[in-house]
Formats: sequence, structure tokens, C-alpha cells
Amino acid sequence: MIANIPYLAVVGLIVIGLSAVLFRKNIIKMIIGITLIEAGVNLFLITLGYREGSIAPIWTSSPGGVMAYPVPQALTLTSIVIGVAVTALMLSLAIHIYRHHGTLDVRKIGGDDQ
Amino acid sequence: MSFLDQLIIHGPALLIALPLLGAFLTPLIGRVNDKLRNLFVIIILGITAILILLLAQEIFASGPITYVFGSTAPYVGKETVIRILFEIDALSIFMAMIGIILSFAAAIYSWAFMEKNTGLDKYYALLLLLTVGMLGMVLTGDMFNFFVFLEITSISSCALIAYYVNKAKSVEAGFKYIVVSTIGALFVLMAIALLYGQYDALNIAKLADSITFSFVDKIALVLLLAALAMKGGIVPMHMWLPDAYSRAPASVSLVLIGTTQAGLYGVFRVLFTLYGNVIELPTISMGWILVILGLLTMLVGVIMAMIQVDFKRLIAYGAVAELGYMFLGVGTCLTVLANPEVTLAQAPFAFEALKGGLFHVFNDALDVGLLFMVAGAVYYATKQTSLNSLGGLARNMKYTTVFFIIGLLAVSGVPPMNGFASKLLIYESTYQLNPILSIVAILASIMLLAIFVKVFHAAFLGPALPQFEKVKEVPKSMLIAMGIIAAFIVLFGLFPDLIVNTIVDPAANALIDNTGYLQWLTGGA
Amino acid sequence: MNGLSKIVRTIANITFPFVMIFGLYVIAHGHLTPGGGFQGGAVVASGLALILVAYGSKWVSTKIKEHDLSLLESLGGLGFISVAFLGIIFGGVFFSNFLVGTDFLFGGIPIGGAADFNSGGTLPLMNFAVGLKVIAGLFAIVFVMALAISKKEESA
Amino acid sequence: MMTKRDYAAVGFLTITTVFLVFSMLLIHPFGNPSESAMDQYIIDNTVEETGANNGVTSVVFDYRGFDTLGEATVLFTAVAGVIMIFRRLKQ
Repeated sequence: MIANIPYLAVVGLIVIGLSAVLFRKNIIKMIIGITLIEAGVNLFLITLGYREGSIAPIWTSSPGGVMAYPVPQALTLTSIVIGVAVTALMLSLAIHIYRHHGTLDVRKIGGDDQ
Repeated sequence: MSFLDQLIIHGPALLIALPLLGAFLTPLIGRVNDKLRNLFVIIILGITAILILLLAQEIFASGPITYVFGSTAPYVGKETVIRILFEIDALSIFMAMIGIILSFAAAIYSWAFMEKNTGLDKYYALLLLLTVGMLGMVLTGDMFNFFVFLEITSISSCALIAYYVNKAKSVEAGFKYIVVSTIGALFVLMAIALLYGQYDALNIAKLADSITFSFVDKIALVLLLAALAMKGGIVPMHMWLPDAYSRAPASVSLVLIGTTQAGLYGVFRVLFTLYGNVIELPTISMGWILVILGLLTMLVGVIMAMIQVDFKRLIAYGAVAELGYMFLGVGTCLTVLANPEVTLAQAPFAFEALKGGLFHVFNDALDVGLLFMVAGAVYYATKQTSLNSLGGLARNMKYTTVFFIIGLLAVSGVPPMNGFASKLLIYESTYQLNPILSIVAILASIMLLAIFVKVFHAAFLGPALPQFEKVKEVPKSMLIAMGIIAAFIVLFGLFPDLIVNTIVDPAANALIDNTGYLQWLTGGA
Repeated sequence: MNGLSKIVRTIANITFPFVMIFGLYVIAHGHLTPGGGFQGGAVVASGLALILVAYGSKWVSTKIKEHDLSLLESLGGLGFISVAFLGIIFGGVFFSNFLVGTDFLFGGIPIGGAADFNSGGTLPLMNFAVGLKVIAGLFAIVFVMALAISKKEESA
Repeated sequence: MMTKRDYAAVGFLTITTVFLVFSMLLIHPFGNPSESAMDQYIIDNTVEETGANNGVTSVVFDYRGFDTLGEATVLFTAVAGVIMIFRRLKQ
């Protein structure tokens, strides 16, 4: 139980990100919130493969040791690139929303039409 | 080995690689000639459709196919599954068929519908990518791979929803969609990480084999179901759906139905296969949750559809209502399946309900798709979307009117259309679980019929309006696309038994009994 | 977007070649050291973004067009998928690493952790393809956004 | 002023937090993952099977190469989407 305390950083990141998405009214801040959630999930993924005292899974001439698991690192890499793509698309939509409304405040942007 | 055998062996990879290659090539070909590019996209999708048919034949004949990427030795021992593999059973190929029919129709439809717009190179590339995402989601046998394809689907559909960037509402719908689906996808990734952390596996079959339903597994299940049901537009999480469907170009709405269905496929796969071995543990409640969500979805969809004046938005709420039927059917099956006291043989209605639910997935895609295409055709001809300003179109748009009647009858479950065939299965089977369920379901159908008859009256009947005097029938490509879907609807309506026995029955069997899916792992084949 | 001051441009001029070389090194040595096509591509794209910020999107748009970047990206994607397709022909399965253990280019197998550039099979080829794709893709995103913002400024 | 939506959001956030905290406490201890046959196989066999010194690259491009194809596709999709969104519209 006590050894799991470091994982709470993941919860912290995800909750901060979610609350930003849910409570912030500025679109850019919502996007930042989503990237925070993403960071939390990526952090969790990469810690899953960590072994105490391990080295990176790369063979060099230096003395070896226990190696960290490579699969979570590869998954994190994939997930980071996906995150970049999503963020790019969200930002470009935000630029368009700003063009149409002159504001990024969700309360001032139309909202639901039945 | 003949070329055909080779094609079937490498079929699973080609199903993804071919549209993907097409997507990479489309912008290059688009520089040469516009018509050539349109033709190229249609041909690529056509070849993919033929491949799917070939594979379907193989799978219905001899069970699930696995395809391992990167090595001929699929896995090392039964303990470790190292590489990504595609595992295609009857359910996967069933969903793939739906997806490819929709994309194919959308590509033909776009020829004339999108002709006057700019940026079409990217539009077609994104359409192909959306197809890739959809196919990948339903074919893959690896959880992380599923997540990657989920993201491909979200990103491409978000860009396509925001296609009309000069309209503020489209951009907002796109933004709403990307926010919701990204958070959903991150939940899915979190669940995958939780599962990986416990079982050191990413392969669905491997996970299903070793899952123990610990507390963490329950959390992962909740995360997966919440996120995927949201992608599938089930009621408390349906807010994005009407916006996205109604603001996208009609051809895109058509394919979006396919992505929604892929989300539902995720729900089914998670419940029946991934957690299939422990399905008896979560007691009966899981099935009832699905049933109640299905009923809610139905009612909310129908009630919201009643007050709409925008043609496409109304259809979008109709689509929400239709999604409820699938959940109702599958949930009914799950109530029996998860109950250790009743075996499946004692309650044959459960299997009927599952068949009805799955058959309805196919039918809903066709029916709602046809209605969206009609709405797009009306928009193309009149530039109007509000029902209040439409009227008397039946005079000038005869074929479109016929297609709308077909779609109307099918979506509200009137014989002899396909909607009736699947809804009948659902009514009959849910009646045996609880009569109230089927009464609500029938009521929702009747309300749908009333709503769409009203729409028919408002848009197509009535006196000829002076501003629509010059309205002409839509171009041939749009009529052909509508014709293809309408032909399927009538075909399914006339021979429901044939369809149920050939494709729905194996799919339902694959879902209910996951030993086939785990066969290669547990040492069968 | 207009360019920045002369100081920024000079510093950008000095650092740009180093960023490029570092990025290309990361791509080329992806199978030996930490890094790979994505990481190196991101480094190179950030170097290009530095030029974009320092000199302004108007100046950059006289040098390169967005559809050229899009073309390059398509080529990168095609390269990647063709290497995977070659796996069917030579290795019998999609994504097969058919080059490893052969006498062909990149066929070597490093022994005892010794860095040997001529190893890794298809991995370096895929790294190059992905690197090209990421360079073109990320720079295209930044470039298109910068152009869109600068047009807005002009019209306002 | 809390609206109805805010209450729902607070509830959602609380449930998510509780769930996540529990799952974090119940998963394997930090730094001591259970024996992973999959990862151990990759660590043991990377050099012979892929000829690469970098284990992560060998996973990214060989063992899970198909994911990387998907990832490259995601990037391609995003670029196509961004370029399409900022296209020139007909006046």
C-alpha cells in the first residue's frame, strides 16, 4: 500500500485535468486540461514498466543491469504522438471558433441549439 | 498456392493496408485530376469490400482467422503473446461489412454532393482514414491497437464534422466531439494500462483468458464501458451525437453511423469476450443496466426528435432512439447470460434477443444512413434544412421521395422493411423477460413512425412552393448511392431469415461463446 | 506573422544547423541509441519552427508551400507502408523484419552491445520514413496555423 | 453560483477520483512489477531477432510495428485535418 504512493501523482494529474475541462470556461484552458489528463495517463503507462534500479532497455558497451520493461515505453511513445495530433486539431478548431465569435469563452459561444 | 489463397491469408492486413495506401495516395492523385481521384477512392473501397466478402466466406465456413503482424511464428508458447494480431471472428466481419457498405455508399454519394466544395483531396483522404479506423477497431485483437484505431476514427471524424468551417455551428460541433471523444479515448487507455499492469498482456484473448475480476478489473470495466458507450451515443452521454450528425456533411453523417456502431462493437466485445469468462460474476445487474440505458436512449431520442425543426437534427435524434433498441436486445441477452441459475438453453429468448440486437445494428446503419442521404439530397436541391421552409418536394424529386418512404418505413419498423424484421425479434424476446420492455419499445417505434410521417408531410407533400419551382432531381451519383442502400433495405426486409441465418446467427454465436475467440490460445487449432 | 528582431534571427541562424544535425542524428541512430524517427523528426520540426518564428510565416511561405509539405508527408507514409508491404513479399507476413540476418544493408546483428550502424534490419528504413513523415507533418501543422493567424491579422 | 451541471460535474469528478485512487492503491507496487513474460521475452531476444540495440525501437518498429503504422496514420490524419480546416474557401 505504502509503496503505491507515487502512483497518486497520476491521479493528481488526471483530476486536475478533468476539473479544468469541466469547470474552466476558456477553450484554451480546456485544451490544457485535456493535455494534463493525457500526461497523467502517459505517466501511469510508463511507470508500469519501471523496475527498481533498472536501466533503459538499450544494449551498450557499459555494464548492464536489470532492464526496465520496453513495451510500456513504446506504448507511451505512441500515445504521446497521438496526443500531439489531437492537440493540433483542437487548437486549429479553437482558432476557427475565435474567428467566428471573437471570444474563447464557452458561455458566450452559442451553446446548445435544441 | 493460388493467388486467391494468398489474398485470404493476407486479407486481414490488406483490409487495413489497402485503404491506408489509398489515403496516402489520394492527395497525390488529386493533383492530377479530380475525377480520377474520386474514381480511385471508389475503386479502393470496392476492392476492400470484395476482400471483406472473401474473408467473410472463409470465416463463416471455418471459424475465426488470426493474422500476426511481423512474424510467421505467431506467439511463443501459450503464456506470452508478443506481437500484435488481428483476430477476425464472425462478429468482427459482420461489423466490417456494415462499415464498408456505409463508406462505399458515402464515397459514391460524395461525387456529386461535395463537388462544388474545396479541399476535396483531404476530404477523400479523411474519408478513407475514417474507414481504416472503423475497420481497424472491429478487426483488431489487441487492446492498445484498438485504442490507436479509436483515435484515428475520432480525429478523422472530428475533422470531417468541422468540414463546413465557415459555419460556426459545424466548428463547435467538431470541437465538442473531439473533446468528448478524446477524454473517452484516454479513459480507454487508462483501462488498458490497468489491465496491462495486472496481467502483462495486451492481447484481448490473452487478457480474457487470465482475467480474474478483481476490484481493479471492475474499475477498468467501468472505464471501458463508459468511454465506449459514449462513443456509441448511449443516453446520458449522447449530447455530442445530434450536433455532430446534423452539422457534418450528409455523406459524413453516413459514415459517422459506422463509427458509432464501432463504439457499440467495443461495448459488446468488452462485455462478452474480454470479460466473457467472468460474466457470471457481476450478477444480473449488468444486463439490467444495459436494458435500462437502452430504454432511456429510446425515449430520450424519440422525445427530442419530436420537437426538432431541423431535418438532419431530427434524423440524428431518431438515430439515438434506434441505438436504444440494440442495447435493449443485447442487455436482455446479458440478463440471462449473467444469471448462473438460468442456462441459455432454458431461456431461448435470450439468444433471439441478441440476434435481434445485432441484426438491428446492421438495419439501423442502413435505415438511418438512407434517411441522412435523403436529407442531404433535399439540402443539395433546395439549400434548406429547416422543415418549416420545405414543402411540396415530391413533385420535382420523385426518386428521392421514394427513397425517403423506404427509409421512413424501415426506421419505424413497418413490414416489409428490414427494420421490422429485427424489431420483431427484439419485441418477441424482450416480452418474455418483461412485457413492459417490449411495450415501451413498440411505443417508441410508433412514435418514430408518427414523427417521420409528419416530416414526410412537411417536406414532400403539400402545395408546390414557388421558391422550389426550379428544384431538380439530384444528380445520378447521389441517386445510385441511395439506391444501393435502399436495395439492401428491401432485400433484408424481404428475406430476413436468409440474412439472419447466414450472417447474424454466426455473429451472435461468436459473441455468446468466446471459446472460439480464445481457441488458438487455449490450444485448439 | 512578421519576423522577430535581428538578434533573434542571428541566434536562430547559429542554432539552426546544430538542431538539424542533432535531429538527423537521432533519426539515423534510432536503432542504437535512445530516440528514433518520431523523436528526431520532432527535433528537426522544432528547428524549422524556430525559423518560422524568427523569420515570420510570410518569408517562409516564399520558400515552401504547404502542399509540398503534404506531398513529403504522403511520401513518408508511403515509404513506411511499402517497407511493411515488402515484408509480405520477402518475409511472408506484413511487417516482417526480412532484412535482419542477411548480408544486405542493415542486415547485421550487433554482438555484446557493440554499436553497429549496419544493423537493425528494416528498423532504420522505417525510422527514416517515419522521420520524413514527422518532419513534414509537424512542420505543416505549425506552418498552416501560423499562416492562418497571419492572414487574420492582415484582414483585421 | 453552482448550476445543476456543476453539481453533476462535481459528482462525476468525485467518483472518478475515488475509483482512480483505489485502483492506484491496488495495482502492483511501484517499481516492482510482476514477472512479465512478454517483456522478458523481448528483453532476452531483441538483439537476435531484430538486430537492434535499442529495445524500445525494436518494440516500436518490429514487435508492435502495426501500432506505429496506426500512430503514423494518426499524425497523417491530423495534418490532413488541419490543412483541410484551414483551406481556402470559395468566396
